[in-house]
Amino acid sequence: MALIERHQKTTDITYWEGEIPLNYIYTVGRAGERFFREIMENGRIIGARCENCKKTYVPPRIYCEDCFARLESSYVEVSTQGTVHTYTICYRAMDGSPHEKPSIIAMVKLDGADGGLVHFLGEVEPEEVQIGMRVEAVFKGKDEREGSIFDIKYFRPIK
Amino acid sequence: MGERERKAKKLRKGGDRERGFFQGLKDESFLERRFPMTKRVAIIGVGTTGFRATTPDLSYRELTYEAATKAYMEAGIEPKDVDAFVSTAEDFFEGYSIADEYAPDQLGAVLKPVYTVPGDFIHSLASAYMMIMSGVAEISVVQGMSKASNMLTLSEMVGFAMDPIYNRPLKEDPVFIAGMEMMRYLHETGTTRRQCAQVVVKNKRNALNNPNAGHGALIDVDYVLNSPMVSYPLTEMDISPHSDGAVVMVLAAEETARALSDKPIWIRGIGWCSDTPVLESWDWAEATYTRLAAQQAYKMAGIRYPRKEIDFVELNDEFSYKELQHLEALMLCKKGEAGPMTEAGATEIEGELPVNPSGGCLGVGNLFELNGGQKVLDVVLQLRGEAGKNQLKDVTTGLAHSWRGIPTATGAVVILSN
Amino acid sequence: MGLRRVAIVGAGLTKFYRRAQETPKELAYEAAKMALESCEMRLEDIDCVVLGTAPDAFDGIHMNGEYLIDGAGGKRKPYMRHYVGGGTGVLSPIHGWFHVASGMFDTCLVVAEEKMSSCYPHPAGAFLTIFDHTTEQPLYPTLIWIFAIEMNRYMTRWGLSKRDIALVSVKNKKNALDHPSSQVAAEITVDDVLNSEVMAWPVNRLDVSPTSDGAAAIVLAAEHIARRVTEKPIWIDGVGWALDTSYWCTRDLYYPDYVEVAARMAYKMAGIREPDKEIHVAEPYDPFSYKELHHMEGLLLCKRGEAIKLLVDGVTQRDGNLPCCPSGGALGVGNPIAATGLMKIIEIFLQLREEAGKRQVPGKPTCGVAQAWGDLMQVGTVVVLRR
Amino acid sequence: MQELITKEMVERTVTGLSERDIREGKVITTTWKPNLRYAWDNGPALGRYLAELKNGRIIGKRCRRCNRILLPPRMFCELCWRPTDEWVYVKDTGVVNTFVISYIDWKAGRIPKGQRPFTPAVIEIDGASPGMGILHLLDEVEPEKIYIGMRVKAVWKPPKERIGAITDIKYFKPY
Repeated sequence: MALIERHQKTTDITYWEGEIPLNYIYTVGRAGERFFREIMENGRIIGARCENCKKTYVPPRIYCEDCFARLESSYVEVSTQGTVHTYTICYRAMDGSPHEKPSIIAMVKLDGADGGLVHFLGEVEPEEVQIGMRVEAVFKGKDEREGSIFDIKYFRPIK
Repeated sequence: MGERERKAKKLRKGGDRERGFFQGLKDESFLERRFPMTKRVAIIGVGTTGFRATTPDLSYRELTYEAATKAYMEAGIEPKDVDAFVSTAEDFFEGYSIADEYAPDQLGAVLKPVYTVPGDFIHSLASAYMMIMSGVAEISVVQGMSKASNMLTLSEMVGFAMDPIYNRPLKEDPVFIAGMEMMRYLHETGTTRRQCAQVVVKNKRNALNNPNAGHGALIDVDYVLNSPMVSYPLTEMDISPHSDGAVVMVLAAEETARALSDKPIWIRGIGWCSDTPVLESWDWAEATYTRLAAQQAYKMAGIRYPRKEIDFVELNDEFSYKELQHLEALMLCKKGEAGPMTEAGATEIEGELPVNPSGGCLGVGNLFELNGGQKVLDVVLQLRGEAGKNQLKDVTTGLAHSWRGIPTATGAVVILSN
Repeated sequence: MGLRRVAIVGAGLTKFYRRAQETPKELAYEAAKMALESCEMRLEDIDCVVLGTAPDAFDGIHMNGEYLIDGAGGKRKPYMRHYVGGGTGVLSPIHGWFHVASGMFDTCLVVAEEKMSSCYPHPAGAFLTIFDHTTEQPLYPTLIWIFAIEMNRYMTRWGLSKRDIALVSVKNKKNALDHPSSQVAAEITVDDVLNSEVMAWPVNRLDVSPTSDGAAAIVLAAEHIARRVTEKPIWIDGVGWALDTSYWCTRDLYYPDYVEVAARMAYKMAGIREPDKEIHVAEPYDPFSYKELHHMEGLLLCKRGEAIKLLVDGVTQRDGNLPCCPSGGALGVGNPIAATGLMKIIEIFLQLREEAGKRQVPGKPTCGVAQAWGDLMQVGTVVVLRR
Repeated sequence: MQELITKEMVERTVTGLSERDIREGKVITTTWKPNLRYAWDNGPALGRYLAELKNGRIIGKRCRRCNRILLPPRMFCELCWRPTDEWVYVKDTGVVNTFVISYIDWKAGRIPKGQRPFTPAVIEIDGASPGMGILHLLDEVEPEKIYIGMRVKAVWKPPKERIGAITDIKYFKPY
């Protein structure tokens, strides 16, 4: 063995506790700023269109990730309705604590876009959710919106 | 003095001038003389501490020191013979802001060329491989270490890797990403949860015969299906538990490798690739990153029919469905075939294409950035015929694959031959 | 496969700001896009991408390398990140060089990005956790302590005065006036430096480089490609890097051994025997004023303890015999850690191509060296460029 | 004169913000407080080091090959690449190798006026090999009177308050 001396008793074993104590404030960037302003002011969702690759990115970016074209002048409106591309029923929060009621998270592909949003589904029971289900965004009241992903409360099935 | 040691000593006696850094680099003919197109690189020494859920008696330094001692002993070298070192670390997994600071001491690499690759172990291996190929080093060392047990808030750390604007604010256990991916994968390929559960059963069973593995168990499919749900359709047993451990490997260029080692394991092909990290742009069913990485590795190795030419595979199975998804992405079977293949036992040790004979992440434990290290290690042991009870018969070519875990879409592949 | 000559063919740089609105991805994109445009290449011409970014603790994203993939142009490409703290920027072209020189790839996009402003209450807080968690962090050290500790040792060893060392700040901040990206360029005097507030004696406010957001990128190509892409390829002729022990208190800090080891490695590879004569322009890393002098000695550009003479005599001015930090360096242009290192590489690249505009050093330089430092006074990374 | 990267090109790339823009919400931001907590295993070397600090003693380890007494102790000598040999108690006195007078804390905030600045130093401990220093704080001395080469001695916490940490030494003072 590589060490010639080891702990011989369990009671000798110790550890040292610590943390990385930092806070963060993230700006949402040039494209993010447009995206959230559009939601806050008009309740609309925009994407960025790359004519070269025939792709519409939601959330929008200032660049096309495939061809690196600049997309800042080609933001387009996309629908607030879409399709559940995939989903899951999640039983735990990020800190590992169990949810009282499991949450439903879905990747919603918005109509007219190649991308979409990863968000909660609401007004639906877990067993009713299916891939391919049609859903629409439910926005917060205009004065409650603050420029976060939760300006969209959740997506709900289109009745 | 044994034959190998004599060779090693002779080599060392020549000193750095013989095989060290770049002499005569400006001399153009030197290029052809010293770097024929057939230059090959081999793994000539591996060392590991084994993998256990906790390692409370050793610090990260001592863990790596132990693995390094074994690797150097196997290769018949001392740290001063090594030209360059690559360590593998991610800051928040080590608990430092600049984790690479703490790499050199325990490798014997003080005041030597060392850097860190915050990627998978196979990325580091590729980096060290390129170092040898470009002539900077004749012998290089790769290190990886996991102290997963020391991270008290592991799920928050993984969650900290998500996009801070669009995904992280949901504040869900990051495993939800795997849940969503599994759902789409099952939907598109027709694979069943039962087939995924079979992966868990197989890998945990394989791990029982692997003395390095920390999470072996004998369970059945129903046990997996009935374990608590974490993120439907993913249950607790579908997720690999984590482990601690360290792996150190010694790489050498052909001539040196032959002089130092009786059983050099040759790197025939290596590839790595990243798909977009933006969840909204993922395709959710296919592991494209693995397919592209594999293509690069196959091309390099001159492999045209992977299923025929690859004898066995160690691939990333952090989640049960990932083994199936990756098996398809490696082009070892068609889309949707991996599930039925597993159910029929073709991926068992005695099957037609053994997959994860070591026990994989599900049986050995999730080692985070060291995952690839465990895979390469077990491929090397198999090819050398040192895999103990899990030894496969007549194997000559093995593939090791790794994925960087959620929420990434980055994979790496290496093909090894004896 | 074998060893091949590798050249830098294109470069891009963002403006450096204390706080940028752009996300880290957007910063990386801006630099990468400019680099590609500078050599008229498209993303599809790029075989692989190499990324340098220093602590994740600044950007505030775990596995920051993975997060940056699409912004750095790495989607569906072989993409690898490397890391040696503050030395990351100059390690970037070294790591890119492996990719191309090994014969694995023909072209490589090298991107370095840092967004420090996300970290609150102050980015310096991230440096607490670079110290040993058990034996040092409980004392709540800061990065400035360790610099001041080193500066004090350096000054005492050679009997230097703060007045002389302050000239580095004066020179670099002035040089930066001509740099398009500069964040803190200014015409200042030695007295301004000495009268600025004392942060940690012997370090004053104006001895310190600022925290910044920014990105830089270069394009590397193998010889056969480089000659087609540009008439003025700049060759990477020597690379070196070294890491010293993490027990930093056990070293005498007056001299940077790690830089010397790295420099010797790079010089040997480039066939340089007399660095002080053969190198025409240098970009030593200057996050703190004394560091430029410290590193010049480590780079063997002068004898130990004599860098100060070159500085006082004006030899390291832009029109001197050995211009050091003609860009303005970290002190003048700004210090987005990894991007600073690559900015220094870009400066040498521009100087050797004689495309540095007003910053151009006279005398048609043919050989330059860039260097960065990092970690706990541990890392030296050195690149020798020639035209 | 030719210029590859011009001011016009660079200006377009980044939008500069001030602290006020962020504080007053002129740009959209999200915030996050990560919860990053660890329990690092000490292992035999640091474990013993901390345990001895609790006893009011400093312990090092000798490497017989290079004949250094290593501080903090390690299970292996990083230069000789071999396991270290015997444990050695060293003194709690030493010499200031280099020092700082710091007016800022770890968050880069200025210390309040009138408060004594921090005076951290690298202290070469007596009994360990020359140059073998540790980082600690100095006190009970005017900052201006500290000099390189000054002899200092550890001031320990009372035994009951010690927990087995580097902070069991409150600071070093001249003696």
